[in-house]
Amino acid sequence: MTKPEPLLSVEHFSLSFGASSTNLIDDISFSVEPGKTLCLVGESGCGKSVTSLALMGLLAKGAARITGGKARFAGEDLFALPERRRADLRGNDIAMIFQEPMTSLNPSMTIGHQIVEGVRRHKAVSKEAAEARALEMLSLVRIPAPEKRFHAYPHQLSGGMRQRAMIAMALANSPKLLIADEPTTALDVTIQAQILALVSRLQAETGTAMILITHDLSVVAEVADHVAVMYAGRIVEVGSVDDIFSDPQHPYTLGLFGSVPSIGRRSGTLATIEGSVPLLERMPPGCRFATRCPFADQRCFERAPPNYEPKDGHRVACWYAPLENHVRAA
Amino acid sequence: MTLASQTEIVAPRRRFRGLRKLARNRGALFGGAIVLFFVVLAVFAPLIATHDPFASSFTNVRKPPSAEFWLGTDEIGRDIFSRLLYGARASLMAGVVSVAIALLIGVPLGLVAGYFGHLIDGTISRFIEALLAIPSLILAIALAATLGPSLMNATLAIGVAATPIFVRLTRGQVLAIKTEDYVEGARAIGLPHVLIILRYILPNVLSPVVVQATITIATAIIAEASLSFLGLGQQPPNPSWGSMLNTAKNFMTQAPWLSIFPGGAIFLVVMGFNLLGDGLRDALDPRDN
Amino acid sequence: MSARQDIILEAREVTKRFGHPANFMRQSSLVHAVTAVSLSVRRGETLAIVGESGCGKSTLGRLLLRLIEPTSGSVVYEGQEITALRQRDMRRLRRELQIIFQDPFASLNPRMTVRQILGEPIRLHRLASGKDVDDRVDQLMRTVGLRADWSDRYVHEFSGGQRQRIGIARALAVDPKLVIGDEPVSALDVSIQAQVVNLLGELKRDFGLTLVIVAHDLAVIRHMSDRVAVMYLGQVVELAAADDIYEAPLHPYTSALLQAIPVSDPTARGQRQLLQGDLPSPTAPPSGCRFHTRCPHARPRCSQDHLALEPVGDGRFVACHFWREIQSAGVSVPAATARRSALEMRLGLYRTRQEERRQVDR
Amino acid sequence: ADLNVALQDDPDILDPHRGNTFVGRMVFGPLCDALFDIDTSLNIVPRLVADWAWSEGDTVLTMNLRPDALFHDGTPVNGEAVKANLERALNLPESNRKAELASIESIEVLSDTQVAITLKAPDAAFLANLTDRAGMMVSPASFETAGEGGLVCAGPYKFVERIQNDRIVMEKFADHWDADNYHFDQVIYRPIPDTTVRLANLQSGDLDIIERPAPNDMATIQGDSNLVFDIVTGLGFYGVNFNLGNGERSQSPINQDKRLREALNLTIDRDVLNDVLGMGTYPPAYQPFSTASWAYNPEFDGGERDIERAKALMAEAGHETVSFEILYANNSAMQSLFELVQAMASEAGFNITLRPTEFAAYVDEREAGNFEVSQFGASGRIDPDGNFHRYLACGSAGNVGNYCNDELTDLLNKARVINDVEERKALYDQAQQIAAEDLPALYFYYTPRTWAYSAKLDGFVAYADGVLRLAGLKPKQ
Amino acid sequence: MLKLILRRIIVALPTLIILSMIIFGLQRMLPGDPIQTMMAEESDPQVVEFLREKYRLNDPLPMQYLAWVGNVLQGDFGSSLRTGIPVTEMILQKLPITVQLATMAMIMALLIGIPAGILAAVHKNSAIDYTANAVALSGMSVPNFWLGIILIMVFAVSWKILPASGYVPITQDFWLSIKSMLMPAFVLSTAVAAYLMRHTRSAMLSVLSSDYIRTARAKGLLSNAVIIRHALRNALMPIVTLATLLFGDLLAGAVLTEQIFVIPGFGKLIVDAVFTRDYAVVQGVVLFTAIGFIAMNILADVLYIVINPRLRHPQ
Ligand SMILES: Nc1ncnc2c1ncn2[C@@H]1O[C@H](COP(=O)(O)OP(=O)(O)OP(=O)(O)O)[C@@H](O)[C@H]1O
Ligand SMILES: Nc1ncnc2c1ncn2[C@@H]1O[C@H](COP(=O)(O)OP(=O)(O)OP(=O)(O)O)[C@@H](O)[C@H]1O
Ligand SMILES: [Mg+2]
Ligand SMILES: [Mg+2]
Repeated sequence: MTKPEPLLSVEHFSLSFGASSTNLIDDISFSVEPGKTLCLVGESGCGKSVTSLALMGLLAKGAARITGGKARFAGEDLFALPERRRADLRGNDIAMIFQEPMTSLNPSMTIGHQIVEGVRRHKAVSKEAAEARALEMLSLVRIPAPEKRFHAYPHQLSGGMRQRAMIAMALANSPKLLIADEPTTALDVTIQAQILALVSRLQAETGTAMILITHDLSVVAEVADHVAVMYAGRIVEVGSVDDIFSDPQHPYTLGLFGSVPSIGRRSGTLATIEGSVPLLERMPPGCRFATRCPFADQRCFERAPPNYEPKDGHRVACWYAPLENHVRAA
Repeated sequence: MTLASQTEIVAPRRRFRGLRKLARNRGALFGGAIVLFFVVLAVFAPLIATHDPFASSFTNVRKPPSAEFWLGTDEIGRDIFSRLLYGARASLMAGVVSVAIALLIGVPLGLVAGYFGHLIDGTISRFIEALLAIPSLILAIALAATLGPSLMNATLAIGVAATPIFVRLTRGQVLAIKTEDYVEGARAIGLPHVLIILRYILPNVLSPVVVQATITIATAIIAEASLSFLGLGQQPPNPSWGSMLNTAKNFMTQAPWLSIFPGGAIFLVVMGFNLLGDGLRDALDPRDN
Repeated sequence: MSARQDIILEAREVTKRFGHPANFMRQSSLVHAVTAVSLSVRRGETLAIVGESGCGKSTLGRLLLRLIEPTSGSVVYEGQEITALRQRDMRRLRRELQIIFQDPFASLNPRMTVRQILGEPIRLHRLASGKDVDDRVDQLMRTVGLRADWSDRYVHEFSGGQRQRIGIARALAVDPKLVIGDEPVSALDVSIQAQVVNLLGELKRDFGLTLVIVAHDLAVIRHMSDRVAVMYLGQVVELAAADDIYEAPLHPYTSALLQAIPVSDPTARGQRQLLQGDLPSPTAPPSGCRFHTRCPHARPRCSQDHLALEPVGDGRFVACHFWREIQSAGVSVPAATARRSALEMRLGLYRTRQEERRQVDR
Repeated sequence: ADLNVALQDDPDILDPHRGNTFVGRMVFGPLCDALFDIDTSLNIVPRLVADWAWSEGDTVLTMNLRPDALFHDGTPVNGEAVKANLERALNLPESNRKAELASIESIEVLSDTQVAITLKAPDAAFLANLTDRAGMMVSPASFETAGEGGLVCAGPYKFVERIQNDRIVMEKFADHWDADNYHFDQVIYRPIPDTTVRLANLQSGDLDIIERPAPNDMATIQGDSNLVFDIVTGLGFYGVNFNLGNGERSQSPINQDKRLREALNLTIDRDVLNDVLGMGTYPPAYQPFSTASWAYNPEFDGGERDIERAKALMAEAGHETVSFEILYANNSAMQSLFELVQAMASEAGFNITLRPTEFAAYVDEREAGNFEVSQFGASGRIDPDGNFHRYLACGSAGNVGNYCNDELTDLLNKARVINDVEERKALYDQAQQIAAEDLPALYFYYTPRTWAYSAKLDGFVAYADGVLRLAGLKPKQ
Repeated sequence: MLKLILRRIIVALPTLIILSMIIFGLQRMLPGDPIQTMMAEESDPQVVEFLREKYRLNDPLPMQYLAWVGNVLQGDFGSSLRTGIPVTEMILQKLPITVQLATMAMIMALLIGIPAGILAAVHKNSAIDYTANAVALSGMSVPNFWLGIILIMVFAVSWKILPASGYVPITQDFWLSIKSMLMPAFVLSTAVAAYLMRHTRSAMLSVLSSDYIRTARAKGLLSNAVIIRHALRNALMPIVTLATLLFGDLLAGAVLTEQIFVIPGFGKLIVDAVFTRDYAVVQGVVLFTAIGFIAMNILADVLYIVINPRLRHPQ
């Protein structure tokens, strides 16, 4: 069985902000295959959104600088394309769903109009055809009474419906790649479950590849094929969802698992990751997790850890991997 | 180790953070420098002035700039440079004091109206709306005429006429801040209203108020000029930039230097205050850095 | 049933409506935020209030502390009806009743140093004066795991988790007897959230506090609480011990909530029965049982008859006409999946090493 | 053709019996013919009255009216109309002409064209008053509506419309007895208070004539071949008067000691005022009568600036420095004047405070005697009485400083009831002598009557009373 | 919508009552007497007394106020002390002029201020931004009387392409009317344009950094479409507020401009009336402009609803 050609492969991508000499995103690599879902997990501020915005070409000009690496998408290097070509890709081949359903829709434009606008930007179709497509999308995402909602303004919809409208908008041009940046964080428990189910069903139907960004491990368990765990701008561990859940290697991944309370009966205190992320300027030159890692020693602070691959496609950046070989059990 | 690692995440202790931010803002620095420059001129006017600003020389009427009279002389032979220096006192005072008055009346009223709401708010708001409905220049003219023409009265009138805006602005801000959790937190520990207003509301509504204040300083300087035009501003022979411009307009073609210098000074100061205001807004805004 | 004196705080039929009723000029904008809620908090317990966004959790929390005035009903604290107290007496009582807010960024005055924030309630309630205030502040900082020498910093210089600790410290500054946490961990990242959850647990143990936790994360709730009240659209629909709720939910809405919890293991993926539709608007709540518009078991009677929370034994309460039938219909309850062995083993190593490091630090 | 004329202010009510303002007189000029008029030498000449005669003893005036004069509504200006007008001016409660006609005892209509007026006593200024608003005839049919925009007079132009602050439009009255002498179809008066703007409008061709251009613009106007500058010395004057007896503030040194007033007078260099402020258009004044008036006496002129003598006088009066305040109505001309006076007087040790006051308040303060020294100005009357008696006779309406010298008042009263010019002049000379002793007021300069107009106009004549007369004015061929 | 307007009118009533008291009281506090001021040189005590009685100036203040309010309620604003012209007639005469001037000034200000503000926001911290700001500030800092005279000198005196002053009714000659108002409207617009520019800039900046703008760009829209279709409309609310507020001020605040360009509008009328203590005129005109101001506020509310669907379809 040969591995399918990835739709998007990001190689050694680095990025920094303003005049900072330290890379905020530092040498990250990952890839997504058609029809598959890659989950990018990590705590708030680790650079998940910045990465996705960089792929979309939506980072503010001037502020962010791409300091290295490539992003190959269907044969083209996204970072090297002229702005006009990127705009042509955006919303057509690569689409995105944002974190905040409440604020991500234009409050003074009807839902229908917002979808139609995206369709007509990329497809040479009549207004009527575009409207028909928009209606089709609205019913596809299970918005009740789509003809009515078509003329509704965002504030007239509930959060869940708005997020579904966002999804309809993103999928209207049948993109090859969908980037979903925490599509459910702002939603209620019951709605979150509805949306996640919807997204994975649509994805299965259309064969769209997806990068799903989240910090919620149970969301990952629910939908991912592959997982990349990010910490402070670096990918510390990447692998298939089974690898990550059944054989997590990196201490940060472990800390994440430990921090989530189980739904079962209460069991003492939670494992925690002490402290918080250091400022970018104070990042240790070695492993960025060293300041919070219970196993860290001098070496971890000073030198970047090597990649350890317990298995094909499962990669972890830690001096101590696998842990049990380096640390004596208590 | 854990505590040590916690140290890392905390930003280094920075005092006067706002000031530093201000100092890094080039526009604000430039604006501040202009304002400071004129303040220095005004304060040290007696030391800097090359002539007596009131002494007219009948042989030197409307002379163009020269080595003797740097910026020329006016219609009755007084040194424009020296008058410009003394005029800075009047114009800056008209700007700064009137805004101070507007702040001193407007902000407390806005705080009280916004914080207590209900009847108090209704009363204050109706009153303020009524004042807002009278064009501010007309209001200032009527007040200044009531109080009698003098710089101080004109300043007072401009200040009072500018007050309604500050009440509105403050009240609006209070309404937004009032629902913040930390205000509720203050109530939750049982803090009395006065202290909540002073410690929790006031400092947090100040930033847009300060910006509005710097814009208003500019309008107040212009308003003093307008009142001078109508004879209600600075009283002769004391100069203000507005009154200098006012006489100068009769000599615009024959002696342009009479208008160019006070006009230029007003422009620079207004520019200075606005740049400073923009900078202050950025510096006072805790959200960005 | 527990003895009367065990009850520290009790809500009696409290109702809160926001906005104004219709008049000749405008339409009604009444929001029925909380409707006739009665519940009691036992001394020393942790009571959780769960429910979806906008169901009235925060409003109920505020009503319990009389931070807002109820439209009707009363709140009784230690046998005293606090909703009838004069403002001045109420201010004095505030020492014993405290609140921790959801948003660590919005709940602390950005223009005050931590020392001012923590010292203010101490001085106000005359718990200490002069130099002693500073000592108390330092003590509080250490209690919540922050360095005492940071107290002269402004809050923006702290991370979210640290700010939440400061918020907790402020609540603790006046030696309260009861603390309400309005989503105290929802805004925090998983790892920080775990730190704060642990801290709250310790504090409760060490100070004998009574905690009321408002939240929507069911896993966190289960981890933290003794009893759980489930709210739907301004009403409590079920109230029971945490384990009972999670293992055998009685109300269909409670079951739906539990169903919505994502699996914690990729191997356990599968079809789940998800609740459809959105929360109805609180300006026009449905008649009868407010859940009937979304309830898979709804029958005609549900849309007509009003119903209140009724005791069903074992200290459990539920508000559903048909809970017996629904329960016997067998609602599947999420299984707590056992963690994989590799994870368990490495997590063990992780914890042990963390503990060792802590020892060294002390 | 149209004629566009700029006025300095917007007139008040357009009813000659009620009006108060100088610009109002400008507008009445073409609208309302008066019984008499003046020529450029201030001689009384016929207008609606063709000829007239005084009775023995100068108490009965018999006037023969022109037979061909019509009001704009077509009714004739006859004896009855004249009587009705004079009675209206005397009896209308709001009439401001009462004082000017106070000497009338009775009016008799002898025929359609003949009216006899009997005076209580001889009144030297009577005819002069009838050249102005008191002698203007309004159609009796419009008595009720005059003022509210329905003014119907007998002038060469009739009223068309008025937009306050913008324009007063009048059109030629074809049936006027002297219509041939008026060459414009329409005349528009526009109030433009700002001198710079006024001149700019003249330069741009929007206006044909402007009144009172600023002195400093004289050079510009003279240098412009499209424009003509014209000036005559007016009848009015500017100066200061002292509060010699109106309330507490008359007690200050300058008001108590005439040596100090004399000293102040000696510090003022009228030539400098003329040069610096007037660019040569402010004729130095030392007395209430303008050089245009027959009552003017050059003997009272002069008194070179003499700081040393001023100081000596002050020392004599026991003062090294003297402080006082000058009250004046705020405008830029007055401001420059008094700033200059302040500067000049300071050289002798006078310490002058300026109190510019908004006009309405200024009037109030003067009436209330709340001033030490005040701006003093008069627009000037044709008859000398109006420049003197009104301001300095005991108890006179314009005597706000309450100066009272019985001897002087006596002389002025006497001069009022004599019609003989030589006799009157002798009385005024005596009165002036007393005033020069007491110094209740100082005169600085005579009001210049300046004009600027388009070089395309022909036949423009400036009068000392400052009122524009349109007869003979026409576009250049 | 009608209900909203009705409600706003009812809410405005107390404001109007307070306002009428303020102007009434303020006027009577002014030193100086209307009759004396009017008569100046020629005052005759008998006439003064007669006029005082006629205009009820000898009555106690509250009586005067009530009498005035009573008349106003019957539509009688009294007439000018100085010119005898009824106040209502003056208002009607000057209304079209004032409205034309204010409208042209507002249009110019909008045409200058909004595009400049957008440009400055889009090119934040660039040369364009700084230039736009400097130009706006110079508009704010040049006194109107000064700018006005310069314009007259250049356009009317030197180039002779515009009339130096004066007013032509729009019904008489449309283009000439517009032409004659160009300079005064421009002078009047500078300060308003400056305010609009600065507020547009900051409104645009906050809108441009909002999430839905990012969404629009994520759809592949090009930046002009994003700015015009998505950003501008949402930035319009504060601009509408400001513009309507300032329009109210333009109605009566154009004193100096009216004076320089000899335009018979409300501003000069009120100020002259203040200076001559022509009470009825001040009261009448200020009351009238205040009603205009309140009407503008109601218009703003209506515009909000047009712009903001959230207000149109409350959920
Ligand atoms: N314009 C910018 N200039 C400087 N730093 C920036 C900028 N935008 C983002 N950052 C920084 O980049 C880091 C990563 O931000 P990003 O939004 O990618 O985090 P995230 O992983 O998406 O977090 P979250 O889960 O909270 O959405 C943050 O520390 C943020 O402060
Ligand atoms: N001050 C207020 N004025 C009007 N309506 C209010 C007010 N506060 C809350 N509400 C409304 O009352 C209802 C309950 O709000 P509440 O904040 O108690 O919900 P919640 O359960 O805490 O929701 P969340 O999880 O989003 O915090 C909501 O519909 C809300 O919009
Ligand atoms: Mg993000
Ligand atoms: Mg809440």
